[in-house]
Amino acid sequence: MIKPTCEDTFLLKKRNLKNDYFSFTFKPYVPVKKCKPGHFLQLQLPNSDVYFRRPFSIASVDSNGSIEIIFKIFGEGTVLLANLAKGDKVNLLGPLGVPFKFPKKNEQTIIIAGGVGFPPLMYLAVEMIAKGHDPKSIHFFYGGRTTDDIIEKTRLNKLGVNFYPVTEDGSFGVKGLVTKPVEEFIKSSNSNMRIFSCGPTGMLKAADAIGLKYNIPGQLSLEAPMPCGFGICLGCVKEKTDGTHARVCCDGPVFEIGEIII
Amino acid sequence: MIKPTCEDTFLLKKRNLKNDYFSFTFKPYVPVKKCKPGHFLQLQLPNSDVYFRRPFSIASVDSNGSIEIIFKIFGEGTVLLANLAKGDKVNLLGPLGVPFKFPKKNEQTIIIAGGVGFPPLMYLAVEMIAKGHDPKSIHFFYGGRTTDDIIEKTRLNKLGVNFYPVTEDGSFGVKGLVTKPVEEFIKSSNSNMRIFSCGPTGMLKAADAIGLKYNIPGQLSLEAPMPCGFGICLGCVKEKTDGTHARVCCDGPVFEIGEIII
Amino acid sequence: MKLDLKVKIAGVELANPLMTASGCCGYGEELADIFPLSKLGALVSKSITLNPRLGHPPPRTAETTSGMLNAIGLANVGIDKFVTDKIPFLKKQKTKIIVNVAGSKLEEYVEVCSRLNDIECVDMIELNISCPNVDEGGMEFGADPIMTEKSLKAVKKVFNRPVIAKLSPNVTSIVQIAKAAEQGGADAFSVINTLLGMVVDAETWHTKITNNKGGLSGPAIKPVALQMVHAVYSNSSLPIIGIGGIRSTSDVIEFLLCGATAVQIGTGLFIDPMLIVKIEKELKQYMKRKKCNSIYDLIGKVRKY
Amino acid sequence: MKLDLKVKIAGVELANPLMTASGCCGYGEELADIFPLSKLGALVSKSITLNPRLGHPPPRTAETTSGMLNAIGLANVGIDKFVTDKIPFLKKQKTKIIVNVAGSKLEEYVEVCSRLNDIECVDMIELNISCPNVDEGGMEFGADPIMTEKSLKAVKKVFNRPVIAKLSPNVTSIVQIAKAAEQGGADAFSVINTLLGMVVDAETWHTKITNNKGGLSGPAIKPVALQMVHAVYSNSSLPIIGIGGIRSTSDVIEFLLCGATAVQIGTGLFIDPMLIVKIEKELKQYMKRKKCNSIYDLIGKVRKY
Ligand SMILES: Cc1cc2nc3c(=O)[nH]c(=O)nc-3n(C[C@H](O)[C@H](O)[C@H](O)COP(=O)(O)OP(=O)(O)OC[C@H]3O[C@@H](n4cnc5c(N)ncnc54)[C@H](O)[C@@H]3O)c2cc1C
Ligand SMILES: Cc1cc2nc3c(=O)[nH]c(=O)nc-3n(C[C@H](O)[C@H](O)[C@H](O)COP(=O)(O)OP(=O)(O)OC[C@H]3O[C@@H](n4cnc5c(N)ncnc54)[C@H](O)[C@@H]3O)c2cc1C
Ligand SMILES: Cc1cc2nc3c(=O)[nH]c(=O)nc-3n(C[C@H](O)[C@H](O)[C@H](O)COP(=O)(O)O)c2cc1C
Ligand SMILES: Cc1cc2nc3c(=O)[nH]c(=O)nc-3n(C[C@H](O)[C@H](O)[C@H](O)COP(=O)(O)O)c2cc1C
Ligand code: FES
Ligand code: FES
Repeated sequence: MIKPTCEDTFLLKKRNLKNDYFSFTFKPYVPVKKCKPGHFLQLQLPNSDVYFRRPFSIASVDSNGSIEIIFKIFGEGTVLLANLAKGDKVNLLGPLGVPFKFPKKNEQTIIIAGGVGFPPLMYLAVEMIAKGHDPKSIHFFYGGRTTDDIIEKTRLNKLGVNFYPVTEDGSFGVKGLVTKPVEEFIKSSNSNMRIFSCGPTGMLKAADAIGLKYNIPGQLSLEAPMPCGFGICLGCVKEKTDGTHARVCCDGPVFEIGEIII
Repeated sequence: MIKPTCEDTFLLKKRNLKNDYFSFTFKPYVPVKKCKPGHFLQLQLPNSDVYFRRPFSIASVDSNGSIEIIFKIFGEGTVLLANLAKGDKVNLLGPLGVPFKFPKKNEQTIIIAGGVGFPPLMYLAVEMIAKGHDPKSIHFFYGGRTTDDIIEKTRLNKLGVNFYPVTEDGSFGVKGLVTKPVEEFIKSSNSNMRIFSCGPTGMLKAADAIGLKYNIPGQLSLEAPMPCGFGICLGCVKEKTDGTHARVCCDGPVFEIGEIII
Repeated sequence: MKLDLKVKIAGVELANPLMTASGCCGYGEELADIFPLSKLGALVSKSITLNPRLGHPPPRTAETTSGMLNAIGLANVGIDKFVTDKIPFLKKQKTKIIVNVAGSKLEEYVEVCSRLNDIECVDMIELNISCPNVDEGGMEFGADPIMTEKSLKAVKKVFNRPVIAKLSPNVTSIVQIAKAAEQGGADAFSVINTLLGMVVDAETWHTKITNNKGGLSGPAIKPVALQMVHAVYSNSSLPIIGIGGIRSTSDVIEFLLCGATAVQIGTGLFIDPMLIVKIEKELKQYMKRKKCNSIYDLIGKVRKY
Repeated sequence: MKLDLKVKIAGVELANPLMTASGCCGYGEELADIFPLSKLGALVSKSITLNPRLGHPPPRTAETTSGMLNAIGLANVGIDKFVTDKIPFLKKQKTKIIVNVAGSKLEEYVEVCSRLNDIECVDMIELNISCPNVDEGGMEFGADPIMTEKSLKAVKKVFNRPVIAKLSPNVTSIVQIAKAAEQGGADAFSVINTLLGMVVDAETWHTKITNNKGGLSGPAIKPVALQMVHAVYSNSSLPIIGIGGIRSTSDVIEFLLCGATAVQIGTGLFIDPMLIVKIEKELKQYMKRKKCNSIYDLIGKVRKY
């Protein structure tokens, strides 16, 4: 784990992406250079009715010293967050957690994203390409209930990755669950592959199962309620397949396929 | 006591009068017709770190259904209040308390105002004039430490009352405490008089003493921390000169001179 | 079946499970200016003592994080004035009337309760054996199982309608005290009174209330109250009135799930005097949504791991 | 005279009165990534038990109004691994090391403490006789004066440096338990551990943590903690470490005024890991402004009415 920084930043840019989805950019964010895809931040909300900080994955960083998160309104905390105005002060603790391990250049990368699991995976794709990975080696499966759950399409398209939108109601892309096209892709391919997934529990379970079934290595980024976010409270643990506990915040949030009981 | 209303209103107009002094106008305020000078409101702040409502005197009402308060930043609650933006929702409970009893038309009205005691007394002067009192029968003594503590001069001047500013450092009006010019005025006058005062404890004590010394009737508007503001918690009591307790919120905040141990 | 908020406490039927908490609604007059008291399942009066009490000198309340501290000191008009000045108003209200009784000696409790026995409109007595704000009696009674049983027995002899024991949270085992009260003949429990606390001003170095220590109430204490309601519920079959930090409909539901048959709202009324009216409406919506026809479909239904 | 934050607990001198609370800083490693532990008066480890413990299954924390509930269940590496894996790191830190010890049987406490006696860098032991999150032992010890005295006596026999008794707030009289601990040979008190509480989800009807009940901490409990610190201070001359809801410099000052010689910060570190560093700075500014040269100018100096 790298040393996190705890600092006040300001909301520089606020965009309402779609319905309940927002993109917030904060600046100054000093530890920008330490950030890697899979890292997250703990945001302090300006109201102690919401006592804990709230964790959000890093969606992008800019070398000018700003950092972006993308979030969806769930409950009290994200409502308060969405109500912030440009210029408002927010204290950020981060970067936190264990980031993704980049795949090898000769591997096909299968990304399985859903809901608010999208931001860290977009960041992963961006950084892979920056590091010289062929965009066409990245297969970005992005599932949602309806077209409303699929955000930042143009941003993804611009990256030049293979983009496979999947919606349960068929309102955008393939109809159904994301698992089916993923399995089809795997069956049709005979290169080395690596899976990365972040999204709702059901999706993570499926990604985990697929990895184990086809013997494809990979990583999953998990969620848990996080009182502290940096390893001191033991409140975020999940059971591992070996019977011990792992702290999602600092032993994860990124774990190997097969490592955790999801 | 009249029946208070508990309703959501919106911040219609926000003015920073001077340094820490603000004027806020809220609308819609339905019980506008029930309001009288001396009445106050309990404002609910949007943050339960500040658990109690905060009391503010009515500074003016408009028949178009809006209501004004004037406040100064003291602590956490007023900081939060000052941070509200136009359009923000605020829940108001009011009008609360016992208002001022208007003087007779043939009486000279001595108003002794200080600090945030100014708003209800300005409201009193405005309403007296509206009810046909001669502005020149109103003697508005307004004390502060420096000129920074004297707000809304032009508004007062427009009313046509006799305006006697007094500052401790002499930066505006007469130098010294407000008590001296008040006593001088009283000694020089031989009409029937009536005193109204609201301001810091020292000023109220002095006003009370002057009333008793010169046997001039009048009323003082007091302050107390107010958990409820409408009589149910018994948290705001003051000791009366007869040995019993009075609730500032609903037996007051306006009391007769000599009634309360200040 | 029709949706119905009615509950019964010791045979007394309440229109809904929502009561005011003692000391947080005076004798009802001020609240009646804001909403009709018929909206209440029951009104619980300020603690009544034998003689009138001024209470502690001010300041006697202080704000805390998500709560407040009070040491009002049982300020009340005394039983005589209560009967002559307050009962006529209460008699006219279309809600159940619960009179909270306090004292510093057992004889005082007995005297006040026997006077109340003659007042027909008093549906129940709530025995405050748990007030932290008086020097003698009060809390000492409620911290000691023997005194608790004795007080209940004595009061039950002179008051022929239900008696609710209001329990203190400042004890090692609230279950032990509840059992003693039940042994003494209590018909129901009110759980909880305030937690002992202290508030200090870091600038002036002064305690913020004249009594130095006082009772903590408000949302801060809700988890403590829920745990105690659940503990008493798991160990007694008497009905429980849940109290502590309620300021929303979901708070009320949490108390019902933990085993309360009704609830009282105190400090929450200071912040929002219309709270009970609002909750009554939202509670019906919740029950419709959850397909509950009766409050009894919620009582004690918490799902444990 | 020079301004000085030093305090002494049972002869052990601390650079300042600011400690981490047990269970809220692991074994120090993660915090050391954020600020140098030399900023601490002392580091207090997670409760150590004889055998390693996984603790309760997740979820084991829940957010509450201005606080949190936890039933971690004493998850820890056990004394063996603590000595081999954690002590080497702790030994290198320029701060005092307090090891918190828990157990479910008296023999376990004794065994762990006697092992720690051989580890020189362990300056003091804090005896957790007040954890609400284990079924046997733990809280029962701290709720009973006889067991409290016995545990202290037994531990003092095998550990030749100071032993701090960490007291539970879930008792009728914390003073009685403190006196029993003093009788048993305690050198200081930690006041308080968490309040018993419960959190329920009104939507799912489920308790929010697997152990169903847990310990309440955070700003919500500060007034309760202050009152108990003051009560123990008024009845014993042993030094007190004040704990409960600290999240600002003025909170620390309030604990000192009520009689604490030092304080511990728990939940507050989760929200602001830099809190202790911030407080250390602000505390100096405060003392300068108030013309205090020493922390002792503040201890117990609360002004009562
Ligand atoms: C490492 C990590 C990275 C995350 N990244 C993002 C992101 O990039 N964008 C985004 O929108 N969200 C992200 N989340 C989820 C986000 O933290 C939650 O949506 C947020 O905390 C909800 O807060 P709230 O107050 O709005 O909702 P609450 O009222 O707290 O809760 C709403 C619902 O979510 C559950 N919940 C609350 N917190 C968590 C949690 N931490 N994990 C799982 N369930 C929880 C609650 O039990 C409740 O059912 C991330 C979570 C983690 C752990
Ligand atoms: C009937 C009434 C009418 C008022 N009208 C006005 C007005 O028109 N304009 C205005 O600016 N202010 C008015 N006040 C005062 C105003 O209510 C307080 O300034 C405000 O509550 C302070 O809140 P805070 O959270 O900013 O400060 P806090 O942090 O709560 O307190 C700041 C200081 O003020 C003290 N204090 C807090 N509340 C009160 C109180 N209610 N009475 C006395 N001392 C208190 C505190 O002890 C502290 O020393 C009125 C008060 C009352 C009782
Ligand atoms: C200002 C105040 C006065 C109170 N007076 C009494 C009282 O006279 N008798 C009593 O039994 N309880 C009294 N209580 C306790 C409440 O009835 C209730 O048990 C407690 O406040 C917890 O509920 P809450 O969190 O909803 O306020 C008082 C509480 C407050 C805040
Ligand atoms: C997550 C968590 C774990 C805790 N674990 C322990 C523990 O192992 N041993 C112990 O004595 N106290 C433990 N405590 C109690 C704290 O040390 C402290 O007494 C309590 O949290 C009150 O302080 P606070 O309000 O500053 O958190 C724990 C508290 C929390 C929140
Ligand atoms: S959130 Fe505290 S250890 Fe992970
Ligand atoms: S503020 Fe509650 S009675 Fe006056």
